[in-house]
Parts: sequence; C-alpha cells; structure tokens
Amino acid sequence: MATLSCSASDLGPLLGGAANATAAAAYICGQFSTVSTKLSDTTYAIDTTYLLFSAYLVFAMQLDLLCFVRVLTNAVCCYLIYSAFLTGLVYPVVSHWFWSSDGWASPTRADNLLFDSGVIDFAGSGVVHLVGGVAGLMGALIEGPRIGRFDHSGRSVALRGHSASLVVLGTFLLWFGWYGFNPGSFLQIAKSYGDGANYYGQWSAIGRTAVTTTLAGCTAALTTLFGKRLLVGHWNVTDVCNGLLGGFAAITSGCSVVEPWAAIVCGFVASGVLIGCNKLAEKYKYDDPLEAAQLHGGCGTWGIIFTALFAKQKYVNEVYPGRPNRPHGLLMGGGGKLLAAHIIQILVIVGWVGVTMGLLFWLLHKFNLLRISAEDETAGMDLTRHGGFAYVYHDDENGDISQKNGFMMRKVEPTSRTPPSL
Amino acid sequence: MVVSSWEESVTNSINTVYLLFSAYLVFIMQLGFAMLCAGSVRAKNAMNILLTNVVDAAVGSISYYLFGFAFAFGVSSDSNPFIGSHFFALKDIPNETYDYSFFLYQWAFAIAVAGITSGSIAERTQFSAYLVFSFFLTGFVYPIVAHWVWSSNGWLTASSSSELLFGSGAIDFAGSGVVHLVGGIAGLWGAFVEGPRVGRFDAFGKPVRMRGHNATLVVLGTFLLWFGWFGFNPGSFNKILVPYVNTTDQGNWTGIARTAVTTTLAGSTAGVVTLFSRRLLIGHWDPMDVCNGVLGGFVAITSGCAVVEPWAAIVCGFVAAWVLIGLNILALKLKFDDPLEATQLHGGCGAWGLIFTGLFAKKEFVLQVYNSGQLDVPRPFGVLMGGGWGLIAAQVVAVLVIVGWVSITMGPLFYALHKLKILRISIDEELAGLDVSSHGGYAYVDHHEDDQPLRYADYARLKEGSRA
Amino acid sequence: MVVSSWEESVTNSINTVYLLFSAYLVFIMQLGFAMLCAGSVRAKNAMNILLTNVVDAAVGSISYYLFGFAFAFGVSSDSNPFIGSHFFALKDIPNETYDYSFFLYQWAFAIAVAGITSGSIAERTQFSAYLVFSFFLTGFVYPIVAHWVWSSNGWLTASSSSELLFGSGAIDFAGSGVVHLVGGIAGLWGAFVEGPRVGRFDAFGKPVRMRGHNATLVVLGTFLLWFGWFGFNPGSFNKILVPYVNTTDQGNWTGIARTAVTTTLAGSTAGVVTLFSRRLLIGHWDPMDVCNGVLGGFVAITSGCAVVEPWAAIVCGFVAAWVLIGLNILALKLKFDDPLEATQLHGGCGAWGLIFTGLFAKKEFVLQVYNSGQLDVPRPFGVLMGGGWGLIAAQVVAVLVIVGWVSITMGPLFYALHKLKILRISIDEELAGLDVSSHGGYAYVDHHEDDQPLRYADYARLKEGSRA
Repeated sequence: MATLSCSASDLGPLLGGAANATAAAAYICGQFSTVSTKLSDTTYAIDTTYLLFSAYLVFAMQLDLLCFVRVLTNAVCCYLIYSAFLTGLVYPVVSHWFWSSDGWASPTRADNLLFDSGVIDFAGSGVVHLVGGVAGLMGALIEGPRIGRFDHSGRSVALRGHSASLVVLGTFLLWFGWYGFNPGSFLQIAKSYGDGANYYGQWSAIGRTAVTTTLAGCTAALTTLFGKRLLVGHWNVTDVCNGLLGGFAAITSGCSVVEPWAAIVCGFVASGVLIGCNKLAEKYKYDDPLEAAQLHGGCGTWGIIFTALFAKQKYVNEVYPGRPNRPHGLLMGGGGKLLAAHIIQILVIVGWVGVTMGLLFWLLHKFNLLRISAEDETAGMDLTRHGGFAYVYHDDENGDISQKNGFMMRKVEPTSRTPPSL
Repeated sequence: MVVSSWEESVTNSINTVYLLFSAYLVFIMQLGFAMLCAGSVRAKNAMNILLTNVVDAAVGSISYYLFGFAFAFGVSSDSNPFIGSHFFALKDIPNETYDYSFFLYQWAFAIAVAGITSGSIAERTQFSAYLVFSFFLTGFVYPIVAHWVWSSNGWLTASSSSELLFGSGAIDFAGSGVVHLVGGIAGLWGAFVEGPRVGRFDAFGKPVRMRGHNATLVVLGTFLLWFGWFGFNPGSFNKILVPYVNTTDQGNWTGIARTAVTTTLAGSTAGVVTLFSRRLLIGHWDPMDVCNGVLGGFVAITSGCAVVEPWAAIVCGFVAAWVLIGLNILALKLKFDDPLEATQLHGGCGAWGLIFTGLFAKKEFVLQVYNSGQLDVPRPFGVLMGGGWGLIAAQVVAVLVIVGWVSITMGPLFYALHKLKILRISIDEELAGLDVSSHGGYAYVDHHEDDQPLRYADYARLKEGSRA
Repeated sequence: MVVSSWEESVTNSINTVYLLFSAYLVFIMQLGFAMLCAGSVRAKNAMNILLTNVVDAAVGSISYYLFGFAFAFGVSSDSNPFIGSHFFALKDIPNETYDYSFFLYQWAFAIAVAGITSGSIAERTQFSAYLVFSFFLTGFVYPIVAHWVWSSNGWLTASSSSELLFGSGAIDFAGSGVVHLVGGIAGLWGAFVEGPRVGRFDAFGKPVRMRGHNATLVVLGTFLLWFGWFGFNPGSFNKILVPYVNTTDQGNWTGIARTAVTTTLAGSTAGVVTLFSRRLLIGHWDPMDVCNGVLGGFVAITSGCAVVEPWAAIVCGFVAAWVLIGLNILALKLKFDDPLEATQLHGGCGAWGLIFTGLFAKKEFVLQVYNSGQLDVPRPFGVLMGGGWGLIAAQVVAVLVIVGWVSITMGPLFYALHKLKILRISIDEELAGLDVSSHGGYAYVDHHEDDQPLRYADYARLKEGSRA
C-alpha cells in the first residue's frame, strides 16, 4: 500500500494560496488514509480467501492416502515414529534451505544467492516429492519386498491393488488437490506486475500455473497409456493414473515459470522416466507397493532438471521480483547457472534424506520394530491388527445369530457358477 | 461517490465468494455422511441408507425453501424471539440483511441435521416414516432452535444489540448445539423408541458386534466430513471482509484462519486420544474408532471454534474423546443401540462443546467475533479465563432448552409413528435386509450373477470354441 | 493513475479467484461422472469405463489446448460467426479479453461433454474407437457449438452488442444445450449405431434388467456432480465483481447466489418427484432413480439458471422428472439401450431446459445478466412472463441446430467406425467383459486371489501351526 501513502506537506503546495491549505490537505489525507486502510483490508481479505481455499484443496489430497492404507507394510507404531520424524525434522530442514528467505539455496534470499540464482523449486518437486520418494526408497529397501512379490526364481508376480475404482477416485482427488498445491503456492493473488497492461498480473500467472499443471499431467497420462499399451499389450487404468501423477510431480517444480508448451514436453519425458524407473525397479527386485520412489523420486528429479532447462526469463523475473537479469533456463538462453544450482539441490536432498531416513529405518529394523511378522503379513494386517477385514459383503444372517461375530463372514467365491442363496 | 460504491461492490463480492464456497464445502458433508453411514451399516442395508441421505438433501431443500428459512431467520420489527415469520419461499429476498448466498449456506446446515439423525435409526426404519421425520426435523424443529440462537432477535442470541440473556447470550458459534445436539437428541429418541436391531444383544444381554461392511467408505466419509468442516466452522463468520477496530491488519480473515486451526487441532487430538485409549481398552488399532474420535472432536469444537485459543482446542479434543468412549460404554450397558453412534457422538460431544465454550472462551476473541473487536464493551467470557459466570450459565441453559425442545417435539412424533406401526420394519424384513425388501435389490452385484464365464481361462476356452 | 490500476488489480484478483475455484469444481464433475459410470455398469466392465473417463480428461486437455479453444473462442475482427480462428495452442493468451483462468474454466466444460457420451456407449465399445470419437467431439464438434452460442460474435449468442437473432439470441446460460444436449445427442447416435448390449432384450423383445454393480459409487458420483454443478452454473457468470446499474447493493454476487439456489431447487424437486412417481410405477424406492432424477433436474435448469425465479426452478424440476421418466419408457419400447440413460437424461432434459428458459425467463434478470441491469433496453424474455415470442423462437432454433449439427457430424463418424468394424467389440468379448479382454483383469480383486488364508479359523489354524 505504499503507493497510497499521502502526506499533508506534499499536498499543501499543490492547493496553493488558500489560507487553510494545510488544513485542507490534512483533511484530504485523512480521508485518503481511511480509504487506503479499507483497501489494504480488502487485499488481506482477498489473499486470505484465496489461501484458505487453496489450503483446503491441499488437504483434500490426503484423501488419496486412504486408497492405499491397506497395502502399507509398516506396522502402525512404526509408522507413527516414521511420520513424526519425517514431518517433524527431515522435511522442515529441507524446506528451510529452499523456501525460507534466508535458506542457503533460496531464490528469494537478499544477497549471496547460490550461483546468483538460487534454486527455483516453486511448489516442491524437490522439497516435497523428492524427499518423500527418497524416504520411501530407503524404507522399502530396508524392509525388502512384500511376501510373494517375487517368486523363487526371482521373477516378479503382479500384486495388484484391490480396487480400480478407488485408485481412480484417489487420482482424481489428487488432481483436484494439485490445483491447491501448485497455483496455491503463490500465496497472494492481488498483485499487479505493473508493466502497463492492466489485465496482466499475479492472477494471470496463477491461471497459467493451473494450465501448465493440467497439460503436464495429461500428456504424461496419455504417453504412459500408449507406451504401456505397446509394452504390455492392454490398456491399463492404473498405469494411466500413475502416469498422471508422475506428470504432476514433475511439473510441480517449474509450474509457474514455464510456458504451456514446455509443460507438454515435461509430461512427455516424465512418463518415460516413470516407465524406465519401473523397469529398473523390477530388475533389481525392489518392491514399492505404490511406486512412490519411482513416481515421486524419479519424476521429481526430472522436474527439477526440467525447470533448469525451460524456465522463461520473463516469468522468472515476475515470480521472483527485485533482481533483474536472473539466470534462467539453459535451453531458453539463460546460461548454465540455474542448472548447476538445481543439480546441487538434487544431490543435497538425496544425501540428506538418504542419510537421516536410512539411519532411522536401519535402527527400527535392528530393533525389530519395522516389519510385521510373516504370518501377520500373509493373513493381511486387517485381520491381525485392525480387528477384521475392511469389507464385509454378505454376512450370514439367516443362520443362527449367536454364531455371528466380526470374523464370521461368508465369502462369496467368484468361481462358483451358481448364485449364492441370498 | 464512485469510490465508495466500488468499495461496496468489492466487499459484497468477496463476502459472497467466501460464503458460497463455504456453503459448497458444507454441502459436501452430506456426501461425507452418506459414505460414513453406508460404510458403517451391513451390506444388506447399504442401499437404504444411501437413499435416505440423498432424499434428505432433496426433501430438505424443498422444506427449507418453503418455510424452514422463514422460521429461522424471518426477522422483522414485529417478529418474536421464539419463531421467525417472514421470507416464506424466499419472498423479499434479497434485501439489505440477507442475500441468496446466506440462504444457501443455511440450507446446507439444515440438511446436515437430518443426515446426523439418519445414522441413529439406520437398518430398521420404514422409509415412509423416515420421510415424515426428515421433513418435520428440517422444516420445523431445527429452524426454531436456529432462530433462538442465531437470528438477531432470538432469546438466546449472543450477537443482538439489545439485552442478552445473563448479559451474554449463548455462544454457539457454528452449531455444536443448534446442529449437532439437535441431531443427536432426535437420534436418541428415534433409537430409543425403535429399540435395538435384531441380534444386537444376545439372549444373555451381551452385545454382539455388528460391523459395518466397508472400512474404506468410512474413512472416505470421515475425510470428506473433515473437508466439509472447513466450510462449517470458519464459514460461519459469513463475512470475511470485516476489519477489527483497534488493530491495523487484523480482521475477520484472522479469526477465520484461527478457526480453521482450532478445528483441525481439536479433531486431530480427539482422534489420537481415541486411537490409543481404544488400543488399551480393546487391544487392536481400529480405524473406525479413530474416525469416530476425529468426528467427536470436531463436533465438540464447533461451538467455541472462533473464540478459543488453539491450546484450548487440544483440551477440548482430549475431553471429547473420553466423553465419546464413556458414552459408548454406557450405551452398551443400557442396551441402547445406535448403529452409527450418532447419539453419543453428536449429542454427547455437542453438549460438551457448549460447556467447553463457557469454560474457555477468551475475552479478546469474543469481543472480536461479536463486537468487531471493541475493547470497552463489558461482557462475560469463559469462567476459567476469569470471565465470570454469565456465559457458562447461558451455555447450560442452551443445552437444557435444546434437549427439552427436541425431546418434546421429536419424542411424541416417534412415539406416534411407533403406535401407528409405521416406524419399524418387520423382523423378517430386518433379517433379510432392507435393500431386498424395499429397494429392489442389493447395492452390490458381483461378477457371478450374470452366470457368465469369469476367468481368463474360461474366456480363452470360449474363444477357442468360437474359432473352431 | 495509480489508484485505478490498483483497483483493477483487486477486481481482476477477485474475479480470477472466483473463476478458478469454479473451474476446479467443474473439474471435480469428471470424477463424479467416473464414479457414476463405474457404479452403473456391471462389475466386469468397471475398469473399462474408469479408463475411458480418465482418458477423456487427458485427451480432452490436449485437443482443447491445441485447437478446441481456438475454434470456440478465437474471436477477432475478421473472424466469422461459425467458427473461431485464433489463439491456437494459447498463442497471444493472456490478452485483454481472455486470461488463462478463462481457458481453464472452458476446458473443464469441454471434458465434461465427452464424459456424458461415454455413458451411452458403455460396456460394448472398442477402446480405440473411443479415443477417436472423444478426440473429435471435444476438439471439433463441441467447440463449434460453443462458438455459436457463447462467443461474442457467434450467430446464436445473446450477449453480443450487434444484432441478435430475433432481437434476442438464444439464452443458454451454462449449457443445457451447448454441453448436455450435445453430449446426449452424440450418445444417441453412438448407442443407436452400436445397438443394445447382448442380453439386454430377450428373445421375445422383453427388456432384461441389467443392474449396475455398486450403488454406493452411484451415490458418490451423484453427490460429486451436485457439488461440481455449483461451479458449473454459478461459475458461468465468469466475473463476480460486476455491480448492476440502478441498484445500490446488488450485482453479479446476487445473481450468482440466486443461480446456486435455483440449481439446488430444480435438482431437489426432480429427485423427489422421481422418487414418488417411480414408487407408484414400479413399487419400490430406488436410489438409482432418485440419483438420475436429481441429475435430470440439474441438466434442465442449467440453461435458465441465472434468469429465472426460484419458484420457476421448482416447475422446471417437476417437468424434467416427467420428461426423464417418459423418455425412459419410450426407450424401452423402441429397444434403445443406453446403459447410463445419458441420452434421455442429458439429451431430453437438456432440450426441455432450453424450452423452459424461453417460457420463464424474467425480464429483470435477463437484463441484469446480459445488459448489466440497464432497464431501458428492449429485449424479448420468457413468453409466459409476457416477453413476446422472440426468445422462445431463438431457443427452439437453438435446439434444432444443435441436434442437426451433432447428428451430421457424429452420426457419420459412428457409422464409419461401425463399417470399419472397429466400433463394437465381439460378442465373446462382451460376454466375458471388457476388463478381462482388453484391460488385463478385473477392477476388483478379492482377498482370496492371493491364495492366502481367509477365515479367522484359517488364520487361527495357521497361528497354531506356527506355534507348534
């Protein structure tokens, strides 16, 4: 609101000659500052509205977790330690480095930027996805694959999640939430870029971010669809969903500073990265039920590199103002400084998370807290730890009621040709 | 004045955007209830409970449009503190006080009430009885309570400019009492008059566990309710562009964000406490319990969400979890059967929420919410914060009158339906499940019902055959 | 001027916030369609229909980005009323007329169209044919209709400043015609060319009921669509910060909230009416019918939502329910098989919605929406409100040209695919279910496929064994 500050001494001469010029000027300024206070209230209100609803959207992303609760191999108490450690220590340290105004690699630092540039990780391909991916990698490496994932000769056996509807539900909800994640990372919307065109400002940049996000995800989904069709031979909905999420994870870093067409490139490569990582994981007998390491780790890494290649100068200057001629994307003619900063980011994150989480999982493993017992796992954790299966479809009511309890249920065998007597 | 009219436009736009999106979020709670209920009943009744939830929303819209809103907020110079009497069928809306967006927001609240109660009487109620009760509750019982507490001339209100009850009025900010306690007590009477489900207690009176058929749906419903609660509590400010006097950069936007924080903290605390105490009591980690615990925390904080500090929200959630566990044990002892624990959850935690507000409301926040932050207004606040007994007395009165009012209206209604034998379904129907008896089939159809080849082997054999 | 530029920033910010969040809501409708479709087909085809819905969104994004948006809204001085020709691949965006947020909002609409049609041809279409048709529909057929009705120089538009058709133009505010009628007619041709599913009608031509496999998903989808419709209808205002001239405190915010109210009322009424009439016709309360009824009401009100009174919305919903029921009976008579009733629902109710607007549009609201509330503009409005025949004539023309245009484009496309034998799957595949034949397995994997102990008894035995 600096533009609206008003001082009586400035205004006084303008009103000239009149005897009570100063008084009039003071009065006008009084009026003016009232208006200006109201206006700044307005800005607060708009920004808060925007931020709150964006936060709600991000929250909605958590919904997705529920789809996968049932395939987690971690025991609950171990999971509590793990999540407390990850969200309480490992993640905040990383986000401090790249996002807080005095982090050593932050692009918003006042001076001494890393390679004059800092790391542009706008909404967190590295800070969020790569951290999560690496943590998952360490966990799954130390725990080893699920029982039955690889047979005696070491070939992989497909263990599929149990419901495609839930996967699709979760994917769409994540997509919905990503609109809070990426465009919401602007934190403010009422901000003009002041380059003459009044229709253009932060609100356009937010709209553009939403568009790049959409395009990257969709391209990745389609590429994965056709790629897997060529490789495996049928159209698979789970692959499409994973491809979509891979595209989103990749664009997260550069979403605000690239053109829409670059987002298509980003999504295209991301799906290649995802498929490649999956092949690699299978080869090395690495089992991650959700492909989290491949998806968030692999595509997150690609996203960081992608930003360093394609960031457009105009957008970089608008999003990180106050320092003209910042380095920008290598392929856009911005030199290699941004790329160098980003490669350092990848190395540092992998190192930090790898060491801390690796140590934690190793300790848990040593104390036998990490993995559930083999019998528990084959029976499924729902039965042993959670008091029964999540689904009870047709429990037997017509029989004697006294027998009925949580565990007695008649499973309908799909092999039987005769409909069950209901 | 051009500038000032533009300012008014801006103010109106922002407030409407805020209120509308909050209303949409509250509406999504109806989906949350539907999923929660569907997951918590047995598969043979899933279709029935889904139908009741959809019909709740549809019937509630019509009745609230025709007269519910008028009963609740139909205020004018001659209206009385007991019931409103204007704006039937949205006549004279929009006016200076109310716009369409306010109606939409209140409508979303109204349909939530019937959603709460539907859980208590699940699995054993005739559908036509359900229609009657839902229409009556949303169109009459709930709006009158809302009028008392929320409209500017209700006798329990805390926001009127004229004299308030005990100089304070009851602070039920987003409706622990108005919404949840009403829904819970209605459910109490419904479940009490109907009696427990067949087979819920065995011949020796020992409870038999009846598990819901789909835990995924329960978790889905809980998260959707959580999502919706961000519209329910923070949205109850109605306007976001209201600066507080005596501050430079604070206003309703600060209060709204704080409300979202207290809401989250209370729910999470209650969830964690329930998780660990149920682990100690019954020996395994049960996601259903955690879900109910989380919801209990939300219900409890709903009343005071805007006027307490975040640390108080943690206290609130902690106690709410124990209220819920205690009431569940009590319900088992008394052979009271409520399939979704709606009475214990919404009734018990709702009552605790009202009391909690009377204990912990902070002076500064109360003044911000109800007096735009003027510091010189003397008014009671939380008794533990040194604010005197005025507020807690009003809160206790609110609990008592709400319980009383709902009991004298819904109790006789359920009793009459019971006497007319249109309340409960027959035992045969109950054993077979409502879906088959009233709704033409089950909610789930498995592969084999088509009597078709099922495995890939069968499919391949069939292909071979057709080629040969 | 510094002040004015700041004011413009605020205006733009508020409008963008509103438009973006509306776009997100419309996007969530895609999830709603996916869940609704998945629940309404048989389990053996669930994976197929889920895939088509995800791919819809993905294919639609690319084609709409590359040329769809240009065909629909590429207006400049030399562009013609039939098709747009600028802004391919978002070139020159943002400019003074369109911002990225507008593109995002229109994109969400475009993918909804293909979502509607996918229901009509479910359970029997080859996936590659689906890709072709989806690309063609979102990238070409739909954008051209959108250009006619919504862009400022389309020949059917109601908002241009130059001369309008019959002095009025067709009022299709949020797209009963542009979105739903297009999707419905495309579905009609698809379902007609493909013919009914195997076993839908028995040897004597009597219909055999094919129930969807999961009512919970249907209800979930319906509520999500309802939620999304709050972005669809009120969001179509695009800008919230537009004060009406000649009023003190009204503006687009009033209109937007009123739109949300009319939408809710129409859907609820249609749901309740369908509930009771199906109860009378077939004898039990069926939640699937209620869900379809609610959606029918929404489709019908979509055209006139901004320009009618709330009471007219109730009339609209009432008739829409009967249109839907009537068309369903007719479809059975004609042996027309549409697994999701998309043709009847979106086509039939969409056409009724356009006519309804011609009957009940209120003068004051029409002027508010299309002329910012200037009272001195002479323009036709609803014929039953005394507004002359101009509007209803334009509405009828709109119905006819949309039906004609979609028929001459989609009809030959489906016929060509049919002749090339890449439209429909073989009978064997259809009997086995698409999930096994094309997608490598079923959508649901039950516990036992792991070949693991399943019963608690088994589990106990296993424990015994390991201990021994």
